[in-house]
Amino acid sequence: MKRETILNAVILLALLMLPVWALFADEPFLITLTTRAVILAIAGIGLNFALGFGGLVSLGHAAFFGLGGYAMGILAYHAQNYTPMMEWPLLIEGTKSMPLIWLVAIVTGALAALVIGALSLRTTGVYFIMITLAFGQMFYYFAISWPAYGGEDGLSIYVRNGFPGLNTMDPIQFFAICYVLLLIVLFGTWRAARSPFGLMLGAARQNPDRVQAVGQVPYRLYLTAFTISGAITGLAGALFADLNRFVSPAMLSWQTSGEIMVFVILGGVGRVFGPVAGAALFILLEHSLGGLSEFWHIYLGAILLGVVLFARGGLYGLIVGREVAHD
Amino acid sequence: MTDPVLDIRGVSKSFGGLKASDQIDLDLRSGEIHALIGPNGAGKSTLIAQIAGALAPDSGEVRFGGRDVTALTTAARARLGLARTFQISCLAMDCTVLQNAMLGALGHRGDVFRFFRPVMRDKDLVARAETALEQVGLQDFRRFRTAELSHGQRRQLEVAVALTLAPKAFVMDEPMAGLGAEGSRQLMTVLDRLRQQAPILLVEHDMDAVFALADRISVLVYGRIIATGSVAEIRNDPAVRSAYLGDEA
Amino acid sequence: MSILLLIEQALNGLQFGVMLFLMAAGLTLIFGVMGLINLAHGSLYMIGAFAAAGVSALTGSFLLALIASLAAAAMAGVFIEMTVIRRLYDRDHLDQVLATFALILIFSEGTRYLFGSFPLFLDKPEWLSGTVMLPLGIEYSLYRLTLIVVGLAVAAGLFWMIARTRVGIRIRAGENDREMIGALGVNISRLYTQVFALGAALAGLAGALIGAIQAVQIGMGEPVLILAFVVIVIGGIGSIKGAFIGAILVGLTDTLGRFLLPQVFALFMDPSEATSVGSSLASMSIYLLMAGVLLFRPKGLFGEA
Amino acid sequence: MKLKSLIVGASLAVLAAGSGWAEGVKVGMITTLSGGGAGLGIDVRDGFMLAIKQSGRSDIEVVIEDDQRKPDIAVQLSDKMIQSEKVDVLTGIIWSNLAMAVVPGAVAQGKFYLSPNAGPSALAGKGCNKNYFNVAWQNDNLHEAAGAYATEAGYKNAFILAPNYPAGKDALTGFKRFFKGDLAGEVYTKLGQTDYAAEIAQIRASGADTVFFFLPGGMGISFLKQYADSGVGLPVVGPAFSFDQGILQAVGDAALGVRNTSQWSKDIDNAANKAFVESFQAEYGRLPSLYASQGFDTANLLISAVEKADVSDADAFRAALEAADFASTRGDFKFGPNHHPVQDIYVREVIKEGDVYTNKIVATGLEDHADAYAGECKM
Repeated sequence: MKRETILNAVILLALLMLPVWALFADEPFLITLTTRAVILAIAGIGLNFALGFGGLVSLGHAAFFGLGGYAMGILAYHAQNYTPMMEWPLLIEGTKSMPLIWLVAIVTGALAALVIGALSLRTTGVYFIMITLAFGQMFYYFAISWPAYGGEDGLSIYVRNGFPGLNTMDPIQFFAICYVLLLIVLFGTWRAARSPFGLMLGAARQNPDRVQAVGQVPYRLYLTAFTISGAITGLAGALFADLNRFVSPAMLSWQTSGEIMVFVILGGVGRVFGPVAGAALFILLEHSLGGLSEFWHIYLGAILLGVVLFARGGLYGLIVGREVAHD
Repeated sequence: MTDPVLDIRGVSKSFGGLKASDQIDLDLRSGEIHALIGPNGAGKSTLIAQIAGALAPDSGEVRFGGRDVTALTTAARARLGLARTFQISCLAMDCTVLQNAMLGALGHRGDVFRFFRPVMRDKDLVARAETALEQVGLQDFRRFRTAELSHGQRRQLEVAVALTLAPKAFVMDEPMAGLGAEGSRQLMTVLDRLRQQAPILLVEHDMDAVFALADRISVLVYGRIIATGSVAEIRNDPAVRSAYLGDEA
Repeated sequence: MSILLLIEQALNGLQFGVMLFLMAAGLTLIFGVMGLINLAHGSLYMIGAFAAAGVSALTGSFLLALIASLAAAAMAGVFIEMTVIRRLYDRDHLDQVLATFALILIFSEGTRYLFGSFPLFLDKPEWLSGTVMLPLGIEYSLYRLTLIVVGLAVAAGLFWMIARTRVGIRIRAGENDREMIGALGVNISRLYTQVFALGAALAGLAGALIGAIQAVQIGMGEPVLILAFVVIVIGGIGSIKGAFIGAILVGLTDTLGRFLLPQVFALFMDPSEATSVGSSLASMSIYLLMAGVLLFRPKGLFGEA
Repeated sequence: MKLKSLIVGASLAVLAAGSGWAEGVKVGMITTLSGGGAGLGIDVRDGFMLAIKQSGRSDIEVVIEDDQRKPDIAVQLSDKMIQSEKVDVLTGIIWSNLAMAVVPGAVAQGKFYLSPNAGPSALAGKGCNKNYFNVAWQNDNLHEAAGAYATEAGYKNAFILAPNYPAGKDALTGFKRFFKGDLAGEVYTKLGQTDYAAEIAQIRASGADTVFFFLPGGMGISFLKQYADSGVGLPVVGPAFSFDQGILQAVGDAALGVRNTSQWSKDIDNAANKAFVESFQAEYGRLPSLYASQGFDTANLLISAVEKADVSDADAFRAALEAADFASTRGDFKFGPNHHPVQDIYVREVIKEGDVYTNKIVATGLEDHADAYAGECKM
């Protein structure tokens, strides 16, 4: 318990101090890189809600990530070109306001997860993994071949969306926004993990029969978790698109799903802060290994393999051990 | 005499050609422990599954608290007050003992979909869970991880979880299985007291326990109930002796 | 659209399907016997194709190339089974997915390190080139016809092996009850290695056969892998029969979808627009098929309920 | 092994260039060096670095990074190059979707971008920018030339196919813009598709007299092998991408005789090109590709501008780029008003020289060809 709290604090502090240092050292790229880690951490937290807390191995979370990205892309695209998104039956205009875009991304992610989850949760095990993958692929191919919003070329947004009172093009200010959102999501997730719902969901993961025997329906718990998971991942997608000022079907590809899963595993499945550590570690690896060799994927693969085979529980498992009790 | 709490009428279930349950009639009255015994493969687990709602019978009905629950799910039956313990411990192993007990209390109270208030600070839930743990004698282990409990303690915890559901009837599937003498004795004391709270349908292999606890015994052989009666009646039933106790006597 | 064209397209679908079966059979066997979900199966397909291309360039013999593909993929299979996969049998699916995902990264970049970044050349042999006349006047590629025959022969062989041979009995026993094969005195870990090698060899063979008419390049395995997963999920994981039916279904759906959907849309749309919309839908068709099957049969067509 | 020594060579060149760097220009190259499609990026890089090396200039520093063909990585790298490396000029991107992700942001921040390969229509038309120069082609160009050639060759009824994504649609639109005959069929395939049996059967049944296709990378290899195997035998026309040096060897005999359109070929008869082909082979031990020539030209354009103006004076530097005063491997080379090339596009035929498959020029498809979007560009 103690060590986990310390590690949490260290990671959060490091993520905060690095950009602040970079600001004074005039290394703006380091700020951008940290922002990327923060946003991917939010995506990981989203997946972890389904994967870690609910035991739902989804290989289709790129769908929610990409939908969040497209929610941002499409809204900003229309605002940028002064064309309405829809005129009939009601007039919907694009927007460049971040809070509004986040809301749309969250709702889109949640709705998609609700529908995909409602269908996919009829299956279990490998079937669940594969049907989520299939839904992800459907979105991917749809996005590639749908011409209205750029198809495979994606959508470029020339100026980052706005947040009242801030200059979002300034890396440190955009970082601040993402960091605060990370804190909010972390706090919400941390509370949810300890809530009545979190307790029952955890039981449903470990033993669905037990949950039925106490009069609850696992399916509803899973579906709720999956929906929340989709909402958080959608938010991360919108932020990620805003970071790059660009969205494309690559966000929807199955490799993206795999990578988000890698963050969760590197950090530690089912730990509230696990994905934060995992995403930071991943960015660090990508950055340091990428400079090492053209064939750096080999090293990444080897490290990942090592973690899965020998360091179960990821970074958190390694440092904190298997202590779980949290009351 | 009052209506039985649990009433199984003409329940049949076949798998392929095998009749696992054949026109079974069985009831459970308030205040009693009704033991269900039978050799391996007699169809006890199949019957329990149909009572709890995990399996649907081919024909017949299950009535609980005066209402037909045959079409209801396991969860719905549990909410009506039918508490089940499992043959193989069915607990959230990574949770603490207290949390497992709270699961029952929470499931019974029903307000699961709350996401913000820490459950461990819910005084009402903690109190209900602790009461149940005390009843089975696990109060000193509340902070232990369930996986750390001994086999017998897990059995006790199963019973405690069932208790938190404030049940109208218990269905217990071999609660003594794999317990040592000491464990069995402890659990028997618990069950003995429990029947005042709600009647128990007890499936059990341990004959000493059955004869010590049961008010009535039904004997299931090849999917059929061949006899129902008091301990003395069953001991002396010739059909039971030949079919079941025969190999022991 | 003529009926002959439709028949030819159905043949194309069948050919695509039987090749998918070679991939899917290994996947489903490995899952059925060991309970392992292997994302790196596509890499074994790639290894088969690269080995074939390499040997074909050296010797000029297509048959030797095929043998090399079988051998290389089987050896790679045995190697990863003994070093990595073996540790994953008693893990959950999540660990298996990640570890084999890591293997993909290693294999893909490793192959690129060895063979360079450019696609390799592999061609069908002279004696399988050209076309043949089928009844009804359908002119059809001899090589594709050969693929259909080889694919069906391998499928038949596999069914025979599982139904009749000693190894087959052990495999079936392994699917039903792992403890039982231990009790039968079978060396389980050797059986597992054998099954894995068999699956790998089939994938390698598919890679070589397909490589002769496709691009032999890094990353060629992943699209096929995803299709093969769709196949075994539709068929019911662990069922060879399911894999066969699933493969044919997917092959036909994909091929006929690509062919027919644009024409259906052309009935009420501008042709250029119809091609675009039709082919968009066609690219999603097999995933729709899979989602549809799972909604009605959550364990696939031949999965155990 | 071969690759490895090559990388060392490239980085040595970088070091050599970096050591004497005073007031020169810093170039950020973002290109695809790993995963599928790495061959194209490696060619562009090698061509580019060859030109830098030959120039002997020590005031051009090149930073090379691998985008893994992922748009988000490309954006991240461009942020890094601009914010951290403080480069003046960006270049290197192979794919249109990556260019669309990087270019608008980079030029908005006042950086120059020289495109060695991708030329999406959005950047040629409404989205053109004074700091964006395309040294290769606008995406439609080669397809337009293919259309013009098909018309000239007397084909009346063409079957056309491309993947179902924006570049594929642009390709078919470009072909149709210059093709005067009828269409026997128009098919969009799945991106990354590997089996073309269904499409080939349709071609056979369509009654077409020629086939035009745009299927970049492995898709083209697969299509050509299967097409040759099918015995359909109609003449094929396509853009150079599926017949380039890097992949021709993987297609083999199936490509022989195919006509393809390109703004470059290794047998273009001028001194610059001859020297380029020779020195590239000497340096890297393989024949240069289209992409290598584009990388080489891009670097030479840059060098010509550096010789004339200081990059810190953006207007002067831009004017120097616009002048395009360098010896292009393609012969005449000049920019149109939207900073896209105005150039001849040739028709090549695939031949076999000894054991090596390569191309030779058989005709000129379009002369002094500009793109269709220049009119929409307001700089």
